[in-house]
Amino acid sequence: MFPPDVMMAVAMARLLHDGETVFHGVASPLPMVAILLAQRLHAPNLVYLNITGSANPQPEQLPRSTVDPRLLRGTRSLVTLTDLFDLSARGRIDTAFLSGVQIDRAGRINMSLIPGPDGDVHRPKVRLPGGAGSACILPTAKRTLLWRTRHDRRTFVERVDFVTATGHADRVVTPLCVFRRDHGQLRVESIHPDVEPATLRAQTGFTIDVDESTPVTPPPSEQELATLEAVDPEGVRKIEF
Amino acid sequence: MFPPDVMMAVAMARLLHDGETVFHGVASPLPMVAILLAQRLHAPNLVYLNITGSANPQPEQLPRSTVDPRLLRGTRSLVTLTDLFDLSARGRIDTAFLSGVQIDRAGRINMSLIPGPDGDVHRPKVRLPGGAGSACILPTAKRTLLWRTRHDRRTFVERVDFVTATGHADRVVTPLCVFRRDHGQLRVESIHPDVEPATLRAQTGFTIDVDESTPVTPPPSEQELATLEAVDPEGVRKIEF
Amino acid sequence: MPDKLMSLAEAIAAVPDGATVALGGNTLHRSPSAAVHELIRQNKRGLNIVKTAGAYDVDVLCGAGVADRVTAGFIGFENEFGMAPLYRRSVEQGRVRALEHACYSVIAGLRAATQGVPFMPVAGLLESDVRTAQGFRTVTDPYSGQEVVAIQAIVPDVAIIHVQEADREGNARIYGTLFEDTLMVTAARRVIVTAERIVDGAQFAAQPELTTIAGWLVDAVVEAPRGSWPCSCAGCYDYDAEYLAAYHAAAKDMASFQRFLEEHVLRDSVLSSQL
Amino acid sequence: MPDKLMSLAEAIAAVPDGATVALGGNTLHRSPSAAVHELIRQNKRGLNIVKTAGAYDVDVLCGAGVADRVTAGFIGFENEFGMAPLYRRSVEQGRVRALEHACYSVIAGLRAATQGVPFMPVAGLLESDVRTAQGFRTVTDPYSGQEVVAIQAIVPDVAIIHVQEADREGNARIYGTLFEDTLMVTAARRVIVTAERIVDGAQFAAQPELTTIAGWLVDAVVEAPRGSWPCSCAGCYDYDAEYLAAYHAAAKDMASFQRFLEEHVLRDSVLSSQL
Repeated sequence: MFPPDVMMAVAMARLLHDGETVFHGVASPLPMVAILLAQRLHAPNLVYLNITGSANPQPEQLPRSTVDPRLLRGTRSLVTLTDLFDLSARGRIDTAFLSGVQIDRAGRINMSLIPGPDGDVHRPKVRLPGGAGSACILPTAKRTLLWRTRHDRRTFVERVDFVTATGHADRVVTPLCVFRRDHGQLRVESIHPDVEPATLRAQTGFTIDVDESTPVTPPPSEQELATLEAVDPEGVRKIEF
Repeated sequence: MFPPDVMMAVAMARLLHDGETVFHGVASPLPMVAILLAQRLHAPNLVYLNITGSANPQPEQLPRSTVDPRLLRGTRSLVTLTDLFDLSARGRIDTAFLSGVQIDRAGRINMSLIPGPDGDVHRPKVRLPGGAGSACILPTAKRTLLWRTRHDRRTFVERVDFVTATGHADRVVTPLCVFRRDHGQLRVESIHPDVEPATLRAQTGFTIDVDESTPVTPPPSEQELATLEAVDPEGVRKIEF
Repeated sequence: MPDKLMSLAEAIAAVPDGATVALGGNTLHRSPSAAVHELIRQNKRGLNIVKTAGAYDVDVLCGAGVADRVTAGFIGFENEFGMAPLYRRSVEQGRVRALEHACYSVIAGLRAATQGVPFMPVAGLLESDVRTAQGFRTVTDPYSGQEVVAIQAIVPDVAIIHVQEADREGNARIYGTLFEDTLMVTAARRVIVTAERIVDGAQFAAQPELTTIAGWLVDAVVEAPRGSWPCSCAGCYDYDAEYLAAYHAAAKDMASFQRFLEEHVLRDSVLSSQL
Repeated sequence: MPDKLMSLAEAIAAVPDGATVALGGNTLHRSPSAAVHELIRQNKRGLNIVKTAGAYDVDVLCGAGVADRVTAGFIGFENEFGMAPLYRRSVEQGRVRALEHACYSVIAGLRAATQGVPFMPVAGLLESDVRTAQGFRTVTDPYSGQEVVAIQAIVPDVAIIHVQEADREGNARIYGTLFEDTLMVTAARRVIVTAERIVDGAQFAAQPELTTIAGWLVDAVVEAPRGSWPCSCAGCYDYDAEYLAAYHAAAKDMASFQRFLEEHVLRDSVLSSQL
């Protein structure tokens, strides 16, 4: 069995296409690793943009914060966050990575809050960090790949308690499976190796179709594993778990 | 009698206050000279901004185009035209210099066109250069000083044929006089030395109050003349005439 | 241009209680932390903090009772440290109001202020509960009839920006990422620049293309070496992971947080101790 | 990133007739004149030229019959040379339509395009006849009820920018004033950069703060030494007053203008003659 950080990084990298413009924001070690991995594996012409404003950086050491100046190394240009949001707003980001504390069946995310009594959003029961750019990026980037390192019924819910963002969610990568959004609903595209369909059903807060005939996510290849080790030798991606 | 380029440069410089933020745009040799003159005479802390995006430049040689890179010399910062218009839009330009091919009694300017038959503005009789920034600056800068090197009845009209811009015109400096806008009307504030009131009346296309009791613009002082010579030894200002 | 160099205490003294204060930097990077600490030492109250993505700066201002509103898209310490403990608790207990934005709508509000217009249309956001929770209105495009979200101008009373280099007139160079700092400078009524180094302005004149902030937009310049600490400052120092871990541990309850504040912020010696 | 270096002819071949084309620079300075000449040589038709303040570039495109619309705030050669003769005559004779803007409303339209919104509110302009002549509509601020002018997005099909230095990926440095060039780059669907010098991209990586245009926004890079001539290029050369005076003299009638075009623009050798 492959550790979830490996499985997720590889599954996320595989979803990226050569030549695309791909963006990630704050608190995104797995997307950072997945993008660098894809660039080395099958997407050498992918344009990697991130919230530091660098393009195709070649970090010497991967940062633990994805707004870190380490992500500037090797870039030939710098832009602001404003420039990146503008890029998304005018439909020029092919793929964005976003996450959610809650993700629902419709691919909507909640990064904001769990409301207080009587649905009070101004005095919430739980204040979450906030969606950062997601409320503007999810509806404007051509597609968004969601990822979440926790797969349980509190995370994958029928309806999010607060819609921080909704839009062009395309896939959701978790430690257990890859969801694909199809006709506005998340469906299991592939289940990771060694995950039981019953486990996946039990851990998901909305009804899913999954059984022995569900495709299995191909296990990481030797080349993927070796490249991942080369890209992220310190295992920075593991701080997400 | 002082040449009009001298009289105008000096009169314009006198209108500037120490500590103000002052802006000029394209095709503005006289404002350029007047601002540099005021900085040396009585306004050392004036912030001189221009369309090249420089601040307090110290040109080695005055350019004949006021968008020229010569106006960058000595600046410690560069901004775009966008930044300058934004500055005006949010009310942070104290004084702007603008001109008009026609200027009317209300201090409105026409830099755009003389309409064709039946007032056709799309197929004009005369196509003028256009107002550049004036339609946005005249209403938003705290005050605008207008200048015009020609003072005749075709220039100073009762009503402009096309209102390129209207707004906070404060003074108009011409080869014959200084107008001040007061209760929305241009009035003669001072008549230049050796100009006859009758000449001024005859050359102005709207009714003005001017007679022997009208204040005379103080003639340039020795210091003003010497400083003007130091600031603009080549007489670049004269290309406006 | 006049000399704007002054002490940190003097610059921060001009920030009134109740002010809307924009802070430069992003999450753990190039925050104006020295100025933030001085806001705490001067016992400011009722500030509305504007930032796209904040971390330590916003959190400690919430914990110290300085901020009572936070206008931001994200407040958190990213993956290494996690949630912003005092921001979270202050909002949940009703001491701080989270005026939650998308980062891009903070930008839109600052743009409206910069451009002297009352509102800024912004793409996206239409179907987000952030919009309804904050009462963001919509406007109809007069050409196409399309409905767009309109963000009201955000005019900070003060923007505080930490930079690597400044001269005494306020011209400043930021190396590395700018984040939204230049937009905050143009949107704000008053601008305070804190700088790792005060340099001779002739250096700026030699290469004005590198000047990030024009001095004529700046009101106060403060020499503040290590002025982002415990956050990073590109080219100068990394964030202080040990301090931030200790901060998180101390933030578990208010008594230990107060002791932490006493030791690391309220004591006069804090700045010099970091030199 | 892919190598985007190509010949001027190849880059300009991708500009379709009828396109909206934004030109960088301002009046007599850093115009993409080599590209403008190539538009004429390739006999483009029906272009809508977008610029805040244009001079030779817009005028010669009007005279050569390439432009039939001009979206700009000012077209003139400033004081030394005066009016733009062919722009003026073309508009007066109905061959070119002047879509007169304020410079700032051109900026507003480019901003709307950059930000992916259908319109941009802009301060001022309300009482200008420019507004009514061009049918600029207004919008009501949904918060205060204030009426503001709304400028429709201006989305250039192509932006052509002349710079001092570029690498083969399209990263570019502009020395001196940027004018509206970076805004044109973000607003446009396609970006052509012409450069005095093609330099090694490693230079850009060494100091990315100096990169004015990010290569990932650029589609084509052309080496064009003296590519602004007869306009100036900061740090490289002044505008060519003698040529511009001759141009003005030739522009007095269409026959002499055609001969001038033949001699200075249509002949293949024009670029090499300027090296």
